[in-house]
Amino acid sequence: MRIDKQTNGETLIVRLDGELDEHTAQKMREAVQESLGDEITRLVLNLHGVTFIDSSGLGAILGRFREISQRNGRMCLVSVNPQVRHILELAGVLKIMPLYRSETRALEEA
Amino acid sequence: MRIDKQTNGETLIVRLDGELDEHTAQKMREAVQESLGDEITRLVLNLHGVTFIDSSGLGAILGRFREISQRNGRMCLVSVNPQVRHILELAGVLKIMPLYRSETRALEEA
Amino acid sequence: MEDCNELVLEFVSRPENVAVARVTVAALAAQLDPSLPELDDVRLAVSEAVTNATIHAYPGTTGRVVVRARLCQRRLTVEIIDYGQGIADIEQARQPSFSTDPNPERMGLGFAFMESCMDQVEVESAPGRGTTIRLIKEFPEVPAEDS
Amino acid sequence: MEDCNELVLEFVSRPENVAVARVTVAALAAQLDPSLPELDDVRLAVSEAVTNATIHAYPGTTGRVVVRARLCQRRLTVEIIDYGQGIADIEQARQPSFSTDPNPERMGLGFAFMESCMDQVEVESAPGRGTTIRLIKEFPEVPAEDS
Ligand SMILES: Nc1ncnc2c1ncn2[C@@H]1O[C@H](COP(=O)(O)OP(=O)(O)O)[C@@H](O)[C@H]1O
Ligand SMILES: Nc1ncnc2c1ncn2[C@@H]1O[C@H](COP(=O)(O)OP(=O)(O)O)[C@@H](O)[C@H]1O
Repeated sequence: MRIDKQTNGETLIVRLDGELDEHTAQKMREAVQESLGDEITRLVLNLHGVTFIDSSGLGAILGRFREISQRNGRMCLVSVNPQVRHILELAGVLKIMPLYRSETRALEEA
Repeated sequence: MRIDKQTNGETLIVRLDGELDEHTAQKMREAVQESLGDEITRLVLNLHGVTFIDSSGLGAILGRFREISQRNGRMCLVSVNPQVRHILELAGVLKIMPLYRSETRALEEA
Repeated sequence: MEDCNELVLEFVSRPENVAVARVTVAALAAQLDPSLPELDDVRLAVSEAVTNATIHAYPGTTGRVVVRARLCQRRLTVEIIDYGQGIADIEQARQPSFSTDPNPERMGLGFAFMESCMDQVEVESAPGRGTTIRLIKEFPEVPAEDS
Repeated sequence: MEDCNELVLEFVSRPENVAVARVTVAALAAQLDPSLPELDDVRLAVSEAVTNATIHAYPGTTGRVVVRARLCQRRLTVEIIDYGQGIADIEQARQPSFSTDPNPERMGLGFAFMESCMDQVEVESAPGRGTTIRLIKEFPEVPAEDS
């Protein structure tokens, strides 16, 4: 798993590359925690490079959603591949988090 | 391994997709044999989709070269990925068979 | 067993090995020329079962995990075996959203995902006697192609 | 052995299983975040050794192949074990272009490729007593990254 991060004022953008399972979810968790300063109120999780997700990956995404919601922040997802989209839908994640096609879209609308 | 074949007069174009090893080399061998009618004097082997090759794959390529040479025909290769190129170079294959960037180039020049 | 192709993979229950098990079984299943969604189903089901053997079977420690995968005609059978603490109430464990793990990020969806991906999911387990998960999937015949 | 990660893969010597072995060992090696050429080296060396166990070890029949792969720090050790006919003259077998197979498409480059891909290649074999190939490769430390 490759994890890229970028902070823009109140927005933290996290880009993931690889497979999101128990092992890499742990890395994602740590990477987000590390950069989630008090000023951050918006988390954009770009899943463009994620080729696989299971329930552990799902749990890590929902965990970040819970965390940012607790501080009254928002979270959205960007551009997911078919396998990932299928799992997010199955678990109802897309009902609680908006999904955008691109980061630009996410930054404009979220 | 996916194998596509196309016959153009005296030219047989074979396009491979996947990994060329002992198992798939056997399939390639059979597929070429099947289409190598007496009229064929030129074999264009497109390796664009080949992501891996080992000595068994190499043997199958050289075997086709030997076969087409015996009937005074020619053979060339098209567009190989870095791993494949490295192996072809290591084994000296590129000294005996021309390599082209595209099928169009191969058909013009070979 | 006439024309079956079987493999056995053995490893230690570490999170980083879940990906290895997933990839190995997917490579075996690939011999059937499955569709991409079918292959994704196999990956997901194996991932869930091996993750369970990794996080639930040996609390506070690690142990051996065995994955036995078999292709017979167009049927894939995968057994994920651990020698850990076992499951006391299997019916309850299989319920969607049920998890014994207090961690709120543990979704309790492992078994639900296995069931949605495979044709059959069998669980053999008893407290102190380890767990065997058997996943079965049929791959319908596809029209013959040059491959 | 303190912090090693080991796996064992067992399968039948069929040509279609060479890809499974290659992919499994590559997935283990991927835990070191290797470069693409390093990973290609591992794939090729494993492919050659497992192909040999498939075509040379059990002439006219099939048999068991065991692949044992171990990561210790940044060293990968892969043993490819068969219980087949063994090699009478190991030194001769390792010579580039040497093959006992009359098939002209058999290149005799298997050992040469293993050696060009790995830091060390050890062969243990005797007629009638099977063959063990040990492949060893070190992965130099890379600058730390977010991964
Ligand atoms: N291999 C196993 N060993 C012991 N307990 C298990 C095993 N697999 C599953 N379980 C039990 O079944 C429960 C439900 O599993 P699952 O549906 O995968 O959800 P989750 O893994 O998120 O808890 C687990 O919380 C655990 O108590
Ligand atoms: N596992 C094995 N069992 C028996 N003989 C083997 C084995 N591996 C290699 N050999 C012998 O060593 C020779 C050289 O092997 P190699 O360099 O891989 O070339 P090739 O496989 O093309 O013959 C083989 O022809 C064979 O006689």
